[in-house]
Amino acid sequence: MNISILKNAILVFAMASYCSIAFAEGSVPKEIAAYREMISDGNPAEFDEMRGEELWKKPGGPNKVSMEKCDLGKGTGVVKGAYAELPRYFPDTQRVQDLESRLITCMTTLQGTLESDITAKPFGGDNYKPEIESLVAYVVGQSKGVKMNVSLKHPKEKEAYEIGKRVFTYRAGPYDFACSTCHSQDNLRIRMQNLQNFSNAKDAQDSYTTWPAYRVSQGLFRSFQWRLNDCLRQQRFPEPKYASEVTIALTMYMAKNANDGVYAGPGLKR
Amino acid sequence: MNAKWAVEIVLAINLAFLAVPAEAADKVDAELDAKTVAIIKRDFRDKGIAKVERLNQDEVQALCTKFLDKPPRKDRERLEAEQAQAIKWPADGKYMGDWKAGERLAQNGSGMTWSDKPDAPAGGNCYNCHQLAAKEIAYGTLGPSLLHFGKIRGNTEATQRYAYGQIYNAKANNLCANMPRFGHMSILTEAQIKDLVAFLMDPESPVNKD
Amino acid sequence: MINLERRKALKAGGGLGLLGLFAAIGLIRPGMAAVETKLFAFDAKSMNEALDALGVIIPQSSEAIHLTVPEIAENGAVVPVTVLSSLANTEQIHILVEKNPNVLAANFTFPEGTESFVTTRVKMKETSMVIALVKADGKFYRIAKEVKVTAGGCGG
Amino acid sequence: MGNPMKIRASVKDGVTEVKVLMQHEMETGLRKDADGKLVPAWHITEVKAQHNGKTVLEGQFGTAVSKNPYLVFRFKGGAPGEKISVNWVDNKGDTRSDEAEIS
Repeated sequence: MNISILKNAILVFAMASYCSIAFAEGSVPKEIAAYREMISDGNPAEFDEMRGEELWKKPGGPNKVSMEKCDLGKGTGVVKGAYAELPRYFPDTQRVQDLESRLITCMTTLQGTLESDITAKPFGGDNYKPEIESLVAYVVGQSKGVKMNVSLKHPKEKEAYEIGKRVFTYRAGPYDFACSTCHSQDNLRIRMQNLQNFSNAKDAQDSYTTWPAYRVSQGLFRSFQWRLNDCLRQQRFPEPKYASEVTIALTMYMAKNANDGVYAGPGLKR
Repeated sequence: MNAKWAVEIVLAINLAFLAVPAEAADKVDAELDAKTVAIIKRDFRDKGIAKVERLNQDEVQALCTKFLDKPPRKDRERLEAEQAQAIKWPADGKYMGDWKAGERLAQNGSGMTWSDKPDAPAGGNCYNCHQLAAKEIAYGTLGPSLLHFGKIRGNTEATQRYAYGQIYNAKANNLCANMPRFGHMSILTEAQIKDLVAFLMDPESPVNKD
Repeated sequence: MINLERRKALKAGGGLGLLGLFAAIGLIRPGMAAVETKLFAFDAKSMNEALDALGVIIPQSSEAIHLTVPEIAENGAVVPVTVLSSLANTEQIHILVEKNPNVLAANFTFPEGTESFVTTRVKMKETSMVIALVKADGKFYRIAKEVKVTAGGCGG
Repeated sequence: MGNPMKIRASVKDGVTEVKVLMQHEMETGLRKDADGKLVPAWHITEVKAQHNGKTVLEGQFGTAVSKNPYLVFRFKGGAPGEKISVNWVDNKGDTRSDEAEIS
């Protein structure tokens, strides 16, 4: 078939309803919000929650023990609402732990899994779903609708918060970036994406209560540890060690600032 | 890591201890500052081209961190002057390159992360923070809009030089600015910066056309 | 409009569309199942090929088809598409993305009793027209809307 | 056998709305993996939904349907407690069927 006829036919086909849309200054955030609303139903993170629940309940690890005896801070085996109070101080480990570091504690002490086996590849990828990420999906899903209530009563909780606040403003690397470079003012964007101001309660709540999340651009469920890891990558920092104190402190700072927000994860993100 | 940067490194930990605690609260703060730095140094690891040395702050980063981007005037002016001194201006006296190459650079948000290859040239990341050409709607607002940059300011040599300097090291004019020091930190080459200047200034560039 | 006429003439004048061509060289046996026809449509690399494979000459533009797509998609990997046809006897809805490597994204057949409405999500390589092509009473109708696919920064 | 679907169906004013979320990679065959090798196409080709043994929707997917496909459709009739079943087939011949009760 003649190429020019082909081209012309396509043109005719598209012409009738084609119009170039000029975007007024204020309409872009509105359009993005409309897009997000349109994709908000049908979150594939539900599959990760399902898988996580199975993993939580079935015997696993070298000890062939389930995770049901794991204490996430609200007593042995209590999952409901646990995420809304994390990070917190745990007397048995004598340190402040976020969800992932606490899951590591349970997976190692109860199930006998080696910590290095968990932390070697903690983030999902092509045809690879680490158990800890699915467990995260299950646990956070059990706090849906619960108000964030992170405590700073224990001195170590207070200290973690203070350290997190300092890490947040630590400028370094070839770009001189700190977390606060992008996340300490209202109503800013990077490209099209809104940047949350973590010193503003509303922003901190909106953001923290919708992570972890299924990321449509990657087609994967992502944990909060992943979120921090990828932020720091784009900050041009070296890699934070998985579930390390620096990541727990940052999480504590953000979680506390989100207090009173209603937890709504797992979220669905661009 | 580039050599110039290595020379300039001042450990933040030094600064944390420099402050003489006058009261108990200050002492607690200083201890927390020191502990924070120790944790940062311990809890990161090298990955790809992003080495842990990147966490060692230079004097500018340390001062801006310590004063949450509002440093005392005296320190600020001294360091701004030092940063201005260190700008390496093009030897041929020309500030403009190819605006088309500049446009591609402005769109390109890669460079310097641990997932970037060591020999791949970095992008300019401009649209992450600035509005530039009117046709590109996916632009950030962290930095000022640069729409019609050349049209508004006039395409004079002085403006070209100003734009070159700003991209090379914006901290020479505003010590704790958000903008990375693209030349100073060897993120972009001289030729790349010239392409970006052309993208901003050239009357044919979409920044000024539409 | 000349082009439109030429396309018609091409069809009417015995010019071979893609399917006709395949049939002529023996790739399609007479009486082969409709499924085979559709497989060709899914392989189509251009709008014209897709239309040929679907046996469409020129679909009429119709306001009776409601196509809901975002004006801006924050990510091309997931673009929500809803099509609602108020045309009587709607049999099929096809969703096409003009600038995708494979133009036809999905099609749906509606038996009696099922509303001519569907929502799904498609991938888009770049800013492009999204087209809903509806077959009603044996004839084809269409509507198209543009979706801008934008470059992302960090965050989320 | 493929991974389970999530199916939700509810009836209101004589119309049943069905929402289906499938688990599938939906590889286009155009994507390259980390080593630069093409990942072969792998996608659902056909979907069929039935109510009381009667087909209520038939669909065919190309490679451009998003990963973990999502589908919403509506049909007349249906009553609480009745079953909706959904079945898909992919280009490798894999298949999956699940059902849900109308609420």
